[in-house]
Amino acid sequence: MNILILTAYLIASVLFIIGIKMLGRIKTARKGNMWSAVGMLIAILATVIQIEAISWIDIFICIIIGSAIGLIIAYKVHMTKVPEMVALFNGFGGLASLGVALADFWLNTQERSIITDNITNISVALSILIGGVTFTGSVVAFLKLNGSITGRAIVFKGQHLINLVLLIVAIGVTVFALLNVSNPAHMVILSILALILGILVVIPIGGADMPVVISLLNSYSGMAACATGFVLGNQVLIVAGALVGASGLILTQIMSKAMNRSLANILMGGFGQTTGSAEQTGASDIVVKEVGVEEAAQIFDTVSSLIIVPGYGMAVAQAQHVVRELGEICEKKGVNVRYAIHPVAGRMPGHMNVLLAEANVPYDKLYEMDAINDDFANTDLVFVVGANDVVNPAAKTNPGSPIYGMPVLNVEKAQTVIVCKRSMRAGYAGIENELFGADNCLMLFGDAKQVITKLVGELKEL
Amino acid sequence: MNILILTAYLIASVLFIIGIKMLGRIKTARKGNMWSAVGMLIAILATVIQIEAISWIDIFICIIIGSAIGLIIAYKVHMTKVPEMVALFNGFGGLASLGVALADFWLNTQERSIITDNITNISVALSILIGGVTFTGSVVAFLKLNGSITGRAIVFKGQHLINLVLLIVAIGVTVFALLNVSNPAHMVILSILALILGILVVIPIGGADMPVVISLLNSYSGMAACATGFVLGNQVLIVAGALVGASGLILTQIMSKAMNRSLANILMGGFGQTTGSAEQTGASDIVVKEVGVEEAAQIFDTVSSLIIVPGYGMAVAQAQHVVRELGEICEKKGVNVRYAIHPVAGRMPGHMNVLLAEANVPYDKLYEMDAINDDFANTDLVFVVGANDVVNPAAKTNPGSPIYGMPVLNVEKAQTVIVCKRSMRAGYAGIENELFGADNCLMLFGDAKQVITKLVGELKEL
Amino acid sequence: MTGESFIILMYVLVLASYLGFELINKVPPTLHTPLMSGSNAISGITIVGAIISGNVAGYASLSKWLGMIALILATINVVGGYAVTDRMLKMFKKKK
Amino acid sequence: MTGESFIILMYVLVLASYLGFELINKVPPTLHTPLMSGSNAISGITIVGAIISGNVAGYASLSKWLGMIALILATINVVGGYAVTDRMLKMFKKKK
Amino acid sequence: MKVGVLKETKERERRVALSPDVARSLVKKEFDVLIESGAGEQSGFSDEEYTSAGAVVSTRSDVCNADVILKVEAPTVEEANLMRNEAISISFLYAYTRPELLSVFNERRISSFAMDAIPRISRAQKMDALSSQSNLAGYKTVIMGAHALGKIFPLMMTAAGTITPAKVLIFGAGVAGLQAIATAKRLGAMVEVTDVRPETKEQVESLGGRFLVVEGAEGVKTEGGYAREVSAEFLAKQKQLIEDRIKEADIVITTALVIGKKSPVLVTEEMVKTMKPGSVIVDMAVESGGNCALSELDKTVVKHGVTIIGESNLPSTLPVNASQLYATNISALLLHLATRDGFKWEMEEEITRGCLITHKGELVHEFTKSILSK
Amino acid sequence: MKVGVLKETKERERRVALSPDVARSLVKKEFDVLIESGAGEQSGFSDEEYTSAGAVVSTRSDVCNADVILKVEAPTVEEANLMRNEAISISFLYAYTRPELLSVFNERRISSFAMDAIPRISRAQKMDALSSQSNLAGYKTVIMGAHALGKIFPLMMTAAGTITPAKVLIFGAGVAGLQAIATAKRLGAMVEVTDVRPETKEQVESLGGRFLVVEGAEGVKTEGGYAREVSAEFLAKQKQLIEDRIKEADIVITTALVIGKKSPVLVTEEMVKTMKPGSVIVDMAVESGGNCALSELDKTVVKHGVTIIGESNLPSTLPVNASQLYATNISALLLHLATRDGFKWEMEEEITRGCLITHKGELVHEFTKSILSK
Ligand SMILES: NC(=O)c1ccc[n+]([C@@H]2O[C@H](COP(=O)([O-])OP(=O)(O)OC[C@H]3O[C@@H](n4cnc5c(N)ncnc54)[C@H](OP(=O)(O)O)[C@@H]3O)[C@@H](O)[C@H]2O)c1
Ligand SMILES: NC(=O)c1ccc[n+]([C@@H]2O[C@H](COP(=O)([O-])OP(=O)(O)OC[C@H]3O[C@@H](n4cnc5c(N)ncnc54)[C@H](OP(=O)(O)O)[C@@H]3O)[C@@H](O)[C@H]2O)c1
Ligand SMILES: NC(=O)c1ccc[n+]([C@@H]2O[C@H](COP(=O)([O-])OP(=O)(O)OC[C@H]3O[C@@H](n4cnc5c(N)ncnc54)[C@H](O)[C@@H]3O)[C@@H](O)[C@H]2O)c1
Ligand SMILES: NC(=O)c1ccc[n+]([C@@H]2O[C@H](COP(=O)([O-])OP(=O)(O)OC[C@H]3O[C@@H](n4cnc5c(N)ncnc54)[C@H](O)[C@@H]3O)[C@@H](O)[C@H]2O)c1
Repeated sequence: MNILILTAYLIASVLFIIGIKMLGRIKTARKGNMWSAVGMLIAILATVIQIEAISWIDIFICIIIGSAIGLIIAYKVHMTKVPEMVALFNGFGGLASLGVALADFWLNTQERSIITDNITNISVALSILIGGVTFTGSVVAFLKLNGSITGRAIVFKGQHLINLVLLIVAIGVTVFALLNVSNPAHMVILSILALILGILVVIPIGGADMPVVISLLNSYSGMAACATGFVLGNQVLIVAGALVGASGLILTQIMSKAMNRSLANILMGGFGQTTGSAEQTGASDIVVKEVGVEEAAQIFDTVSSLIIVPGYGMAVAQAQHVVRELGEICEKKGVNVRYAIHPVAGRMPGHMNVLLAEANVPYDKLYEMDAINDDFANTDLVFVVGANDVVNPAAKTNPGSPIYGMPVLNVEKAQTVIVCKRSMRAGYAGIENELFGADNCLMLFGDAKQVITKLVGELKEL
Repeated sequence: MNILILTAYLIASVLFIIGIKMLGRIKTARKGNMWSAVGMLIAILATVIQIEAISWIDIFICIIIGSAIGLIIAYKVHMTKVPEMVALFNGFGGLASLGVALADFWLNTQERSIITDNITNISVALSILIGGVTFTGSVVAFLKLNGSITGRAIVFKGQHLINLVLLIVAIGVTVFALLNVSNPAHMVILSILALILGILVVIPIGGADMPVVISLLNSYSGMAACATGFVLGNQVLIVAGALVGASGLILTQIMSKAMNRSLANILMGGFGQTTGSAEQTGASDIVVKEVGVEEAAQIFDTVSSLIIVPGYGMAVAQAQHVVRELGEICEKKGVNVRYAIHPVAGRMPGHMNVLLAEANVPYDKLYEMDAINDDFANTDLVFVVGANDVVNPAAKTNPGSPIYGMPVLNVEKAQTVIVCKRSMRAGYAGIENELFGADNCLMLFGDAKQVITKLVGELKEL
Repeated sequence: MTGESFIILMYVLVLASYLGFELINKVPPTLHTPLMSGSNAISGITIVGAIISGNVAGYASLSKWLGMIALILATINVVGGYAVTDRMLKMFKKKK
Repeated sequence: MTGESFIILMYVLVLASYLGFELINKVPPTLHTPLMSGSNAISGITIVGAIISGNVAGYASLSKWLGMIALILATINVVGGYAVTDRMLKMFKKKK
Repeated sequence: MKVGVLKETKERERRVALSPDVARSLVKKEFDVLIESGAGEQSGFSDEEYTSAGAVVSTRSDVCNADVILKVEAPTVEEANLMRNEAISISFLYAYTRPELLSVFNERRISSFAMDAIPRISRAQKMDALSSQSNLAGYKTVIMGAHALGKIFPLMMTAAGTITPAKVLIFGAGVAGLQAIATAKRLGAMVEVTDVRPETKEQVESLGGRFLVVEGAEGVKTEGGYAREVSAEFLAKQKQLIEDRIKEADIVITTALVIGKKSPVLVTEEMVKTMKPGSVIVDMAVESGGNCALSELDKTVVKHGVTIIGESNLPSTLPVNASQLYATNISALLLHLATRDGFKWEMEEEITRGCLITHKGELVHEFTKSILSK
Repeated sequence: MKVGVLKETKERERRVALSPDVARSLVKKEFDVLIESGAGEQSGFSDEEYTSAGAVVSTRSDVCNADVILKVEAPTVEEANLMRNEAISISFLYAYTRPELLSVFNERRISSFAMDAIPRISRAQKMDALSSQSNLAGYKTVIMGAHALGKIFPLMMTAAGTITPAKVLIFGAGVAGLQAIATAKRLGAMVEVTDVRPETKEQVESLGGRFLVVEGAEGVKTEGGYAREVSAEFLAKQKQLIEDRIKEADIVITTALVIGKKSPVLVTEEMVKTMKPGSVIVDMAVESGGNCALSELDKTVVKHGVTIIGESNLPSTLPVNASQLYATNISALLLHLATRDGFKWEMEEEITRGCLITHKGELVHEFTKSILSK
């Protein structure tokens, strides 16, 4: 191979690294995606100039068809359907890996009758296996999210046993294939096995866990690409594939942690029902999204307006000093910080005022409910510190609720709400709060003082 | 090369990666060092089994001599001399790289008369250049720290120009060497140039900046090893060398940031004197020792008793909240934290009490002067926050002083005193304070609120 | 493939994987999907393999057709992947 | 060395360097010296090169002598480096 | 609908039922607001302010003729007799203490709502005058105590020696008690608190007070947030604990009320004798008998060297704020019960049911009935 | 040496010159301490406590016979006549206001030291009774103001509406002024401060107060920490600024003293008229003429709807702490001037020179001389 081409691949690899790194931080994510796309372009160009003239047209036609389909899907799809689109794209990637490996194998063994070495053959088998699982797995995930098949976990007895048997068979077939390279049937059988396995593995996982599954399958497709790289002896495939494989695994880990599930738990299937966070939520059956301190810090770092809503929990935790500190740091970062004081927050009139005055929060940052309630809609982030009843939308929407008719803060109107409390336990009024399950609401569990102290630490580093 | 050996090298590489990663965290550092040592052992064994029987004895003798010397130095050296030892070891590493490259070059061009390719030759030249600079640079650093040559920056006119010229000459020589591979003189000349350059580059840097320089030279020695890896086509050298090169650079960056200096600044030389803070100290001719926030944090981290002495400066800076936070963090680390309140600290009776009460410092942590004045002698660390007159020993020792006869806090009796104030300006009484020049006193300059906020941040990370 | 060149590729694999682990540590939940989508696009690098596989003369060979199908799929993955990621990320622009 | 194997080595170099950058981000000041010392020991990996260089028959050749000197120096660096790092780190056991 | 506001006639009462601001908001909602001349004077509201708010300043008899009469204190029998038949009266009533007034109401078919009987449910918080007034009272107890004490509150380390912080002992962590804690803490005192309801521990601590835990005793029944019944065992153990702590106290503030009953005596004469000379007791419960055995209604007395303050109407010493808040409370209730066209009389609705005392010539309030029938 | 402590006779004076604790420390140093029976009663110190501290409780005439007579207030002429010839008197004197007393002292060759004339140098801080007493006074002004005000200090957002914080305007950021700032801030008020000495800005801000800067005017002379002379231009500009701010204030506290002169009138009748009805003025300078034109000595009056408190002896309202601190101050001075065997009479020593007023039948204090000779 030409040294220039190899260098181009090297550059592409570096761009992928940079791209992934930048994708992990809100401020740089878009640029990161762009850099990685540039890397891809370089890799494609470097490849295209190698191809023989005779195939030019074929290849360009394929690329144009693929691009057109890709673009149409990408721009037509409704924003809410993005996760299933990602699943589908990912499946295509897996299938492509399978295809490439099979094509290379066929070319060598059948068309050119070369006896390929074992390293290559193992790589082919891995490509096929991982690529196939990725493909059908992703398609099932797509269909589940899409609603075409039920999002519920489809569980039957002996499921894990069947999967295990299938896997053993696949390994057996691979061994046969290695021993008998000239017979292409083994690889074809392996392909079919892989496709079946993909379906069976994802079917028992519930719809709520699909994002984690997709992330895992994404990691798989990286591994498939990596295996394909070994098939072709191509470093850029190895680097890119390995990057995606590894970072995908970590991401999967992070995501399942954010859902308070262990990865193993998810993969064993049968979970992923909406009862996911049952133990956390106590008796509640509201499904919440949890957020870690680090991630929360990143969110704080991107907003330009912040309203802090203190409640009785701030008083219990004696978190007023750290809350002030948090506010000050955000202000230093140019954020417009205000405090919304609900008239009955806490356990005595003026409870929040006493504490915030003690912590030296200037009076002019404190807004009474009526003065600020219309501003939530224009606010990037609301941080609810140990408040519960006073931000419960049931007071407005649920005439059966004991707090119906009490004026409450419209925090749910903000772009994002982060709620800091220790658990899903109720507040003074003893009722559930649907805010916590809202789409734009993230729960930051823990004692307010401890958690916010950490948050402040993280924010200082950003 | 045998595939097993290559695999061994790969394992060694991974162990180095793990080792460096673990070395960056206090809890894992020792294990990290061990893992990296295991990696080294594996790499050495994998190499030794390749050598021909005829050289066994030579090589073992060399290894035994080297090990003996290394161990003796490592265990004999006094702990306070560790930095210079590291410098010396590092220099040896650099010289070894130079030696290996030169040996390989000599072997090929002179003894075997092979015409080596340009990539190899460039690698040899880089090895020599970097290795040579590392060696003499490290030796100079060693001698400076050792006191064998003056720690002061040795500066003369046109220094940077000379270095530049030398570098250009070195590049020229390299080009000649490439054009004329069979003539070894060029490489020898290059070696000499490199050795001279190493001396000249480090000589103008002051003793106080030496740790940063050593870290940079350490990074260089990694690069030299990396270049040697290219000379020999050996991946483990490349990986290990690149790791050290890159992480060393980052570490250098971190260290120079911790000293509040830019790396460029340090490398330009002429700095690193102890007069660094001359402009800081205003008109006073008391010679003080300055301490940075990070170093201060380290000191806080090691003590088991702390007395905080607040003064009017804490009030001006409104630092009472961060001071409390500092106290709390130290307490969490098991430190016995108390506050010594001088009866006239501040500008009104009870000034400190008002502020500390506002910040929620519990009353039972506050000690009046008479109750705590005898305890300073048994205290590891006193932190004076914006106090001046009330800790001025002149009140006890200098009958001519306007504050003579005023009772003051005996802070100077403590093991270490850190004083936080903005400058060397005097306090209310308008007089100098000899405490600041005391042997056990370190000045932490800056606005109390800002500085202590940083200090708290640092302490949280330790 | 020789054992030696395999090992060197293994170096690349190992280093890249380790790097992959190190690159991602703290990701805010808002970025979970974009990051997944963006790295999915990168995994479309198989497109390079697909181009090479499609680079066979004659439409008779199965490998060519397999390669061409793989190429279309990989292209969809790459182009669609980058485009949809970008669409998502566009919505995060820090409002000022 | 061929261009191709050079490029592959470059892959290794680039990936390892990037990894080096990523591995170190926050180091408490107490660890600055040990980390420096520990990674200095790793840079003693030239010992591998030195062994190879010393692996030449006959004491007449300059390259052998150079290699052997290099080997002694590299060994000092490696052994001394690891030992002194360990000594330093031993002292960090937190006093309670 | 005509809404009349009478000037308060009770001695030491400086509040008024509507502030000009709130009057304005009622006028906007098309109520006719009549106010007796001079009603707001003591709260710093002049007749002009009311006029410019759209209210009509009138004579007493005109105001009495309104459809709804708003007051702070319960109307006197004379005032009730001045009202129209079937008029509506809203004010504090403490109906179970005023059987004669109720019979006048019933005779004249006057409907009366008691501000003190509004149920303590979430959506009634805006009308909860008990809370709003106790809150102010809690603040004022501390200021009064600080004023009467011959010492300062905060710790102070000065050149002339160290002044130790004052010790404040508070009985009852209800609304007033909590505000007293907050205020005393602000001034730098060390605060200890005792209460029969265990859940107040957390609340006390959330304000920096120290809660005196009565160990190993149970038996507090609460209803709607009020303490109703306390077991004898608990009280005995509590007393023991108090005897211990009260010797140290510089200021004792008692806020323990048990609704509809005589207040419990928590500070006995023996305890007062053990207190330091010069210390101060502020008894907030003095009107319902007093938590301190020696307190005298509306008097400040010195007994056994201890100053005992028995101010019954603490909110009235902060008339500006007290009237503001009370006005908001009473108008929230009015707007809940009525539109400008008249009252809704939703007899099953919780708040109406909770605070309607007499209606159509009958005593309809269950709790009042149960107490009066005893 | 016999040290005698007289019971204070002035009306409203509740302090005593020695506390039992300090008496004990003098007894330990082998002074004979005589104390008039009942002297400490008002400060909460009983005769028994003094006895057990080693002091001798005696009659007035016995005490007057001591070598040194300690008092808080200046001795009356009668008291001076009861003293021995060549006795030594230590107390507050404000000698320039008491020429007759000085002549009695000189007739009887009594040496007198004035606590109010101790130089404000670092090592004299322990004796600085002006500081220790002003400090307490500063605290009490705020408590008195809060007690008299019909509003609360802190901001409070409650279900019944928001109570805005009280605004406190303080004149003079000396010792008392600073403590007033601290206390008002603690209670949650918004505090604005004006002073003629520019260096006080930083001090005010260090306590969370807002300093009203008089722009573009200079001309304040200070001497030993006291404001001596202020330019007319400055005062004019200051007045303008004040006129603006005082309309908003709920409480005005004035602490501006200029030593040896009538206090400057900072709050004129016109200003009082512009203040909100119900607001409160506490005039700390009332004894030396008052910073407020309408304040009356030792009276609380309501003028133009504003309550004006003119308590002259604020420390005396906190007798426990005030006596403690004063006792420490006076004993520090005594121990500085004398051993148990007698006085040192180091006439060139700064503190002695600063506070010795009459000696051997002569007025020796320069500053007093200069004022009296005018
Ligand atoms: N202001 C008044 O005058 C007054 C008087 C009486 C009653 N109320 C009532 O009190 C309620 C006040 O509402 P609110 O929202 O302030 O309080 P809330 O509804 O009682 O909720 C407080 C929340 O704080 C959380 N929390 C407790 N300790 C915490 C800690 N250490 N760290 C973090 N979170 C903590 C609790 O959740 P976790 O347990 O999960 O942490 C709880 O859900 C209203 O219902 C009001 O009617 C008010
Ligand atoms: N307590 C009383 O009643 C009273 C009354 C009047 C006078 N005094 C006198 O005041 C003095 C009190 O002693 P002290 O030790 O408390 O105060 P001090 O001697 O006045 O010293 C305060 C120190 O704080 C530093 N500082 C100021 N602002 C700062 C900031 N933002 N951050 C960090 N440091 C800052 C200043 O140094 P930089 O400028 O270098 O930062 C200054 O040297 C005594 O001399 C006492 O006699 C006391
Ligand atoms: N949800 C709402 O809208 C709302 C509004 C206001 C108050 N509340 C609740 O109602 C509670 C009662 O408030 P309140 O101020 O009217 O109470 P209160 O005036 O009836 O009693 C004051 C306090 O005294 C305590 N007490 C009674 N006997 C005692 C004894 N023997 N020793 C010590 N303490 C004793 C009571 O427990 C109570 O805490 C509040 O604590 C609050 O939680 C609820
Ligand atoms: N070094 C020491 O030992 C020591 C001890 C105590 C006090 N001091 C200093 O002495 C200073 C004076 O203390 P003090 O309390 O006795 O002062 P003071 O009672 O004499 O005066 C009170 C304040 O009023 C101010 N003032 C005068 N005229 C004014 C006007 N027209 N408008 C506004 N303000 C006016 C003065 O500047 C002073 O700040 C203190 O601020 C302190 O710094 C020093």
